[in-house]
Amino acid sequence: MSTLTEQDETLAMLRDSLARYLDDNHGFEQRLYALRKADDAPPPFWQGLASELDLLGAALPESQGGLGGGMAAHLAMMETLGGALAAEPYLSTMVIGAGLLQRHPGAQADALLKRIVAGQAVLAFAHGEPQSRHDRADVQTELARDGGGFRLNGRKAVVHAAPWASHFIMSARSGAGLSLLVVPRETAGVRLRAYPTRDGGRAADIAFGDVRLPAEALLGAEGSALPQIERALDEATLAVCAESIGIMRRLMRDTLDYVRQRKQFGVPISSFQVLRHRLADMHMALERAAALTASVGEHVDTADHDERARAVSSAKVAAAKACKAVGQGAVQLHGGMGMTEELAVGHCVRRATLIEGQFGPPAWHLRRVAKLRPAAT
Amino acid sequence: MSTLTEQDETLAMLRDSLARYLDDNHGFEQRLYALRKADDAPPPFWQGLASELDLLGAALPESQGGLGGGMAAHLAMMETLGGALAAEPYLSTMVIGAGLLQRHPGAQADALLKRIVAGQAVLAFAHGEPQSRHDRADVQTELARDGGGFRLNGRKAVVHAAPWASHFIMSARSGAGLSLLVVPRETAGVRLRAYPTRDGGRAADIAFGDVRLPAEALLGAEGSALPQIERALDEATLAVCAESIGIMRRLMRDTLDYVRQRKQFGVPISSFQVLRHRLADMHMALERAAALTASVGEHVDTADHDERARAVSSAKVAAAKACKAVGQGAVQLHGGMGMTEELAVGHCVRRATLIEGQFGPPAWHLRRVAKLRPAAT
Amino acid sequence: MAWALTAAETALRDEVRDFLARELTPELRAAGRRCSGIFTDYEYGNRWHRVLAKRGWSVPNWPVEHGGTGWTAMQHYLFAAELAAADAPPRAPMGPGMVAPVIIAFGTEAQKRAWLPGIRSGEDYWCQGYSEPQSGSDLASLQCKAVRDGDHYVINGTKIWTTHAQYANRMFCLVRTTSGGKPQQGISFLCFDIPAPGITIRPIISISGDHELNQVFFDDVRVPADGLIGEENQGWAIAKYLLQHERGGAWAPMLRARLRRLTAAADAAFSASGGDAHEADDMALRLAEAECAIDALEATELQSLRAQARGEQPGIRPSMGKVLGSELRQRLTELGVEIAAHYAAVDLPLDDGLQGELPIPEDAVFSMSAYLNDRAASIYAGSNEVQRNIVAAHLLAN
Amino acid sequence: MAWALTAAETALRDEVRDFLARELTPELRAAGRRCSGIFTDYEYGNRWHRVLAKRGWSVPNWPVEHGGTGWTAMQHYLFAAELAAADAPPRAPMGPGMVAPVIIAFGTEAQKRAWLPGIRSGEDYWCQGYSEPQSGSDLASLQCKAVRDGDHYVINGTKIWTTHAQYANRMFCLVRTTSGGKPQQGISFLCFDIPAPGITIRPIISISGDHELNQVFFDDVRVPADGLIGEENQGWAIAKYLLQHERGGAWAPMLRARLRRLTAAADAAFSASGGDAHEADDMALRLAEAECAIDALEATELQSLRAQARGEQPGIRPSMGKVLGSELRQRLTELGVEIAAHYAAVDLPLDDGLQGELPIPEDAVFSMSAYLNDRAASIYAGSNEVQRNIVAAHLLAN
Repeated sequence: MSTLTEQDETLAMLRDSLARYLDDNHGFEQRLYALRKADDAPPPFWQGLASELDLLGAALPESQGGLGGGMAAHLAMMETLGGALAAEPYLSTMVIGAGLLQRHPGAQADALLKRIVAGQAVLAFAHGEPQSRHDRADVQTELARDGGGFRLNGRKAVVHAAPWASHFIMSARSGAGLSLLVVPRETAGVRLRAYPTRDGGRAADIAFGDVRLPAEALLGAEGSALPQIERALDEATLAVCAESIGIMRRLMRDTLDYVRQRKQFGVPISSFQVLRHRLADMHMALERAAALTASVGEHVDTADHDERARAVSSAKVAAAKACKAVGQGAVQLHGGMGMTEELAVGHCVRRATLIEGQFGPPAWHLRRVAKLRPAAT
Repeated sequence: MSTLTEQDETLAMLRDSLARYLDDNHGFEQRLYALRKADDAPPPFWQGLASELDLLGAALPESQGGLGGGMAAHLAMMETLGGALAAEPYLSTMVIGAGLLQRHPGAQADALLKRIVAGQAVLAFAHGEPQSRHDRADVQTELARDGGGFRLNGRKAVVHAAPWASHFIMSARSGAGLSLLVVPRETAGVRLRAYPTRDGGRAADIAFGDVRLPAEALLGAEGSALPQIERALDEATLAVCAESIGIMRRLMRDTLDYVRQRKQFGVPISSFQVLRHRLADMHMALERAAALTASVGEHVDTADHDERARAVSSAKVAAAKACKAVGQGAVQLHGGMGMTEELAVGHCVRRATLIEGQFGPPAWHLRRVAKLRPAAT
Repeated sequence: MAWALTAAETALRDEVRDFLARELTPELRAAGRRCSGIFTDYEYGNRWHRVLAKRGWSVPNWPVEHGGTGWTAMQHYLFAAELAAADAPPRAPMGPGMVAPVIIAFGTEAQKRAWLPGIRSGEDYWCQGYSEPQSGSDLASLQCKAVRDGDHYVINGTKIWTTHAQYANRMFCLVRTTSGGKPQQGISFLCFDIPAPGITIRPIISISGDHELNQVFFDDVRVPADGLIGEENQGWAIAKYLLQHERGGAWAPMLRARLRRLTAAADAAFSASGGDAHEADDMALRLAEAECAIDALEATELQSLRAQARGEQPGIRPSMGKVLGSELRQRLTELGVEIAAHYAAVDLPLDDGLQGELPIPEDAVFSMSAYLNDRAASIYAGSNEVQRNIVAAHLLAN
Repeated sequence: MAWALTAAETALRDEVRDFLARELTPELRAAGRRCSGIFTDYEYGNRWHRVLAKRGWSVPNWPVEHGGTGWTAMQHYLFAAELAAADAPPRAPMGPGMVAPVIIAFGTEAQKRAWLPGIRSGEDYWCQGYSEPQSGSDLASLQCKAVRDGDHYVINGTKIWTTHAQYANRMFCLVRTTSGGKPQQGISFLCFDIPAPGITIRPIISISGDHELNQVFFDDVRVPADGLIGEENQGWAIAKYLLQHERGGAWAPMLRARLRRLTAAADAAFSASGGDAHEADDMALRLAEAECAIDALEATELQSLRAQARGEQPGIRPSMGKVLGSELRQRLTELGVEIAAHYAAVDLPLDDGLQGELPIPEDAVFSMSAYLNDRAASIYAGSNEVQRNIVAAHLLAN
C-alpha cells in the first residue's frame, strides 16, 4: 500500500504541474487561436510540454528516459489534458506511438523515442481503413517484399494527428498476417487528404501508392502485429476514458455554475427539481466512469489479453454512457447558450461526443464483453 | 367516413354496456373473490357476458350469430375488460379460439361456435411448449395417423385458461407440417398440471400421452396450420395491446388521484416537478400505444401477412413500453402502498407486466420488424 | 405505416409524386439532404418555396381564401410525407407557419393584404423576435421596449436566437410597451421591415459550426405603428397562439425520411465492413426500435389531424408532439453518428467537395452536424421541460 | 472484476470458501436462491446467522471489541462476494446492520451489554419502526406518541412497512415524545421487547404475494424507559445516523450473483429453444450491459470502502450507491422476467414442488417474484427521488 501512496503523490504532482501549465498557456481563447492555425503542426503548447515541463515521458520506463509512471501516468496526463480540451497529439504520439515503440526496442525505436520525448517527433497511428469501422483486424493495405525492403499499397482513414505527424506507425497485411511499420511522413507515394476534426484537431485520410520502405521500417516480426495492435488500442481506449473524465468534470463545473446564476420565472433554474435530478444523474454517471477507469488503470499493465480486453471495454462503456449523459445534460441545462461556439461547454461536448464512439461505441464494446464471457458454471 | 362513424357509435355502445355490466358485477372485491374460487371454471361473470349481455359474439360475422364487429369489436371488448382486469378467457375463447373456428367453417366448428357464443364452451389455445418461447413454429408435439384418426404425444406449456376450458385448440407436427386440432378437455390421455397465474387467472401445462382423436378433430388440412396460427397470434397480440390500454387508463386515473391527495413535507406530492414529469411521460407512452393500437386495429382485418406482422409487432412494442413506463411509474408514485395487494394498482401492474412479455417481449418484436424491413432503396 | 389509401388520397399522392419528379431538381434534393438543421438555408429553401408557390402548394394549411388548399388532414399528411421522402428542402416556418396564422387570426384586412401574398409567393422572408438573453423559457419576462412616438414605435433592446435574421426582410417581434403589472401584460406584437437604421445583427455560430442564429440589437429603431398586430399591450395572447402553432405539425414524415437515409447508410457501411455480423444486427434492432417509435408518433399525429378536422382544440397535443418528435429526432441523430463510426469526426462542409480522390462519406459528415444541431430540438420552441410541465398540469387539473 | 489479490486477501477468500463448502448446506443454499425479497425468511436467515456466529463472522463490520473481525475494506468486500456467489441466504439487517451501529455509537454500556450479544448470536431478532402511514419520505412528520409515565413510556399510534415484525422479539422505534416546534425536534429513539400487551400486528401482503411487511398498532403499550437510546427528544440525529448506515454497504456482490444466475438461466432457455439465434444474441448484449454496470458500481463501492478506511465521511456516497444499486437490481429483474418468457406467468410457491412430472423452471417463477418485490427497492430506505434530492443539494452547495 505504501508504494501506491507514493505513486499517488507522484501522480498528483504530475497533474498539478500540467494543470498549472495548461492554465497559463492553454486558456479558452488561446486554445482556439492556436488550433485555428494548426493546419500543419501541433499547437505550440505541445513543444512546451516537452521542453518547458519535460512531462512527455511521464509514462515511459526510466530506462527510456521516462518517469516510469506506466498507464497510471498516461491516465493522469490524459485526464488533465482533457480538462483543458488539449488531448491531441498525446494520445497518438505517447500512448499509442511511444507504447508500440517501447515494446519493440532497437536502435531505430530508441532514437525515435528520444526525439518524441524531446517534442521533436510527433506520431500518428495509421491503422483504421475506410471499411474497417472498429474491427481491429480489418486491414486491407497490402505489404509486399520488395528487394531488401517493402512496398505498400492501400488507404488509411481518419488518421488522427496525421497532418501534425513526422512519422506514421501504420499497419499492413501480407501473407504472414498483420505487420507494423514506421513511415516518415515525407516518404514518396504517401498522399494526405487533411481535414479538421470536430474536436478542433486535425486528421487525414492517407493513400499509400507503391510506397517503398527499407527493411528497418518493420516494427517486430512480419505478421506478428495483431496482439500489439490490440494492446495499443486497448491502452488508447482507456486513455480516452481518462480524457473524458477531465472533460466531464469541467462540464459539471460549468453547468453547476450556470444553473446557480441563471434565473427564469424569478428563481435560479437550479431550484427546479427536474434539473436537480438531471444534475444528480450526470454526476453519478461521471463518478461511475471515473471509478472504473481508475480501477482498470491500476491493473491493466499486468493483465492478460482477455482480462484487459474485458476490463477496458467495460470502462469504455461506462465512459461513453457518462459522456452522453453529461454532454447532453450540459447542453440542455445551458439552454440556447449551450448551443453556441461562445462557451466552452459546446467545445467540451463535441470532444466528449467523439470519445463516445472513438475505438468503438458502447454497443461494440458490449458485444466484446459478451463474447469474452466465461461459460456459465 | 360515414361507415366509420357508424361503426364508432356501435363500438361506443358496446363499450358502455360492457363497462356498466363490469361495474355492477366485477368490482375490485367481487373480482378477487370470484377468481379465488375459479380453479375449475371461469368466474361467473363469464356466463353473464353471454347470457345477460349477449356480447360474446360482438366480433363474429353476422352469418355466425355475431354483430360483425371484427377486430375493432375485439379491441373495444379487450380494452374495456382490461380496465376491469377481467380479460380471461375472452382472449383464448373469442379472439383466438372463435377466430380460428370461424376461418375453418364446417359442421363441427359451427356447432362449437354456437356453444361458445352462448357461454357453454370455453376454449384454450394449447400451442406453446416448454422450449418454444415466442417462436410460433417451434412445435414438437407429434401428430400421427392412427387408423381413421390421429394419435398425439407431447407437452404444451403455460396454456392460459386451460383449467377453465371445455376444449383445447392445439397444434401438433407431423411430416406434413403443423396442424390444428380440437380436443375436448376430457379426452383420455390428456393430463393437466394446473396453477394460478400472476394476473389472477389460471393456466396449465398439459401432457398429451397417446391421445387418440377422430379425423373430425382436425381443423383445416393437415400440415397447413402455420399461417392460421400466425394470424391468430397476431390478433391475440393486438388484443392484449388493447387490454393493456384499459389497464393503463385505470392506472393513470388511480395514480393521479393518489398524488393529488397524498401529502409529504406539507404539500401534495403532485407538486414535485420530478413526479409531474414522470406522470407526463407515463401519459405520453400510453397515448402513443393507444393511438397505434387503434390505427393497426382499423387495418389488420384486411392486411397481408407481412403488413400485419410488422404493424402488430410495432403496436406490441409501443404497448409493452407503455406498460413498463406506466406500471413502474404507478407503483413508484404510490410509494409503499403501490407494493401491496390492498390497492388495485398492484393487481393492474401484475397484469400489465405479463402483457409486456406475452406473445413476445419488445426485443422479439423489434427483431421481427427488423427482419420484415424492405430492402433500402 | 403504409395502409391502403382512398382514391382521392391516391390521386393526390400520385400528383405530388409527378410534381416532385418534375420540379424537385437534383440540386434542391441535395440541399434537402444536406440540411442538418431545422430548415434549409435561404437560397435553396426559398427557391423551393417559390416553386411550390407556382403550383399553389406553398401554404397548403392556410384558409383557401388566402391561398391554402382545403385538403383533408390525411391529404396534408401525405403531402408532407411525399416531400420528406423526396428530400425536398425543409422550408423556414417563420413566415408561412408562424406569423401568417397570427396575421390571419388577428390582423386587419390591410395587414393581410400587405403581408400574406409576399409570404405565399416567397417574395418576403420573415424572422422572429421572441427570446431575449434573460428571457428564454420565461418569455413573459422580456424587456425589449417599444415606445409610441406619433405614427411610429421606437424600439430599444435586444432579441436572441433569431434564426435567419441575416436573410430576412421582415421581422415580427414581441416588445414591451408598458412596464409594471403582471409581466404578461404590456407586451405587444409588432411587425416591421429590416434592415433599418439602428438594427445590428450579430451572428451566433452554433456548435455544429453553422450560422443559422443571430442576436439582433435595437438602438432607437423607428418602425411604423401600423405594424402592430392586435391591440397595444395585448400581445401575450397572440404570442401564445403562435407558440401553439409553432409546436404543432407533423414530425413523423421527416423522421421517416431520416430513418430511410440512416438505414441506407447502415447497409452501405456494414456491407463494406469485413467484420462480424453482430454490429449490423445490433444496429438493425435499434433502427427497428426507432421505426416502431415513428409508427407510434405517426399514429398520434394522424389522430391529432382528425381531431383538428373535427374542430377540437389542440389542448396538450402540440406539447406531446413536440416532446416525442424532438426526442425521437435526437435519437435518430445518435444512431447516425454511430453508423458513421470513425468518419463522424470529420469536420468538412457538406458539399460535393467531399468526393474526390479520397472520398469522405457524406452521410457520416452529415451525421455529426445533425447530432450537434439537434441538441437544440429539446431547447427551442419552449424547452421540453416546459412542455412536460404543460402536460402534467393538464393531467392533474382534469 | 477479477483482479489479482494480495496474499492476505487470497488466504481469506480460500478460508471463506472452505467454510462455505462445509457449512452452507444445500437447504440453506436453496433458501438463498429462492429469496426474491431483500432478505430471507426468519427460519433460514436466522439459522445461517447462527452458523456464521459460531465462526465469528456474523457481524464482521462491528468493532472488534464487540465481535467484529477487524478486516480491511477489501476483505469485507471479498467476504460479501463469496457469500453472495455461494447463494448464502441474505440476512435481515435490522439487528446487525441497523440498530447495532446505533447502540454502539449512542447506547450506554448497559444497553450494549444487554443487546449486542443477542444480535451477534442470532438469539434476538429485531424489527424497525420508522415509517407511518402519513410519514414516508417525510419521516420527520411522524406521529406515533410515547408519553413518559414513571419508569415507563406509554406508546400510542402505528408504524407501517415493519419488515418481519411477525418474527421479531425486539423492536426499535422512532416515537414522538414532544409535540410542537420543528418536526425534527421531539423525536426519541426507543427499544423494547415484543410482543407486548396492546401491540397488534397486521400482515401486509405484497404484490408478489409474500408476507414480509406488517403494520404495527400500539394501544397504550407500556415499555421500560431504559430502552431509550440517547436523550429524550434527541432521536432525529440518531435516526439520520441509522439511515446512512442503512443506505451504505455493497450492492455489487449480490448483483453479480444474480447476474450469474440470469446468465445460467438464459443459457439453459436458449439452448433448449429451437428458434433463431437472434434472441440469445440480443439478450447476451443486455446481460453484458448489466455486467458492465455492475463493474462500474463495484468500482465506486471499492472506492467508498477505501475512503471509509481512510476515515472520510460517507457524504453522498450512500445516496449514490442506493440509487445505482437499487436501479441496477431492478434492471436485472426485468431481464429475468424476459428470460423466463411464458413461464413468468406461473404463480406457484418457490419450493421443490415445482419439480415433478411436468416440471416448471424455478428461475422463471423466481423471476417474477423478484421483479415485483424489487419494485420496492426504489421506494424503501428513502425513495430514490429523495436520494437524488440529496445528491443534487450536495452538488449545488459545493
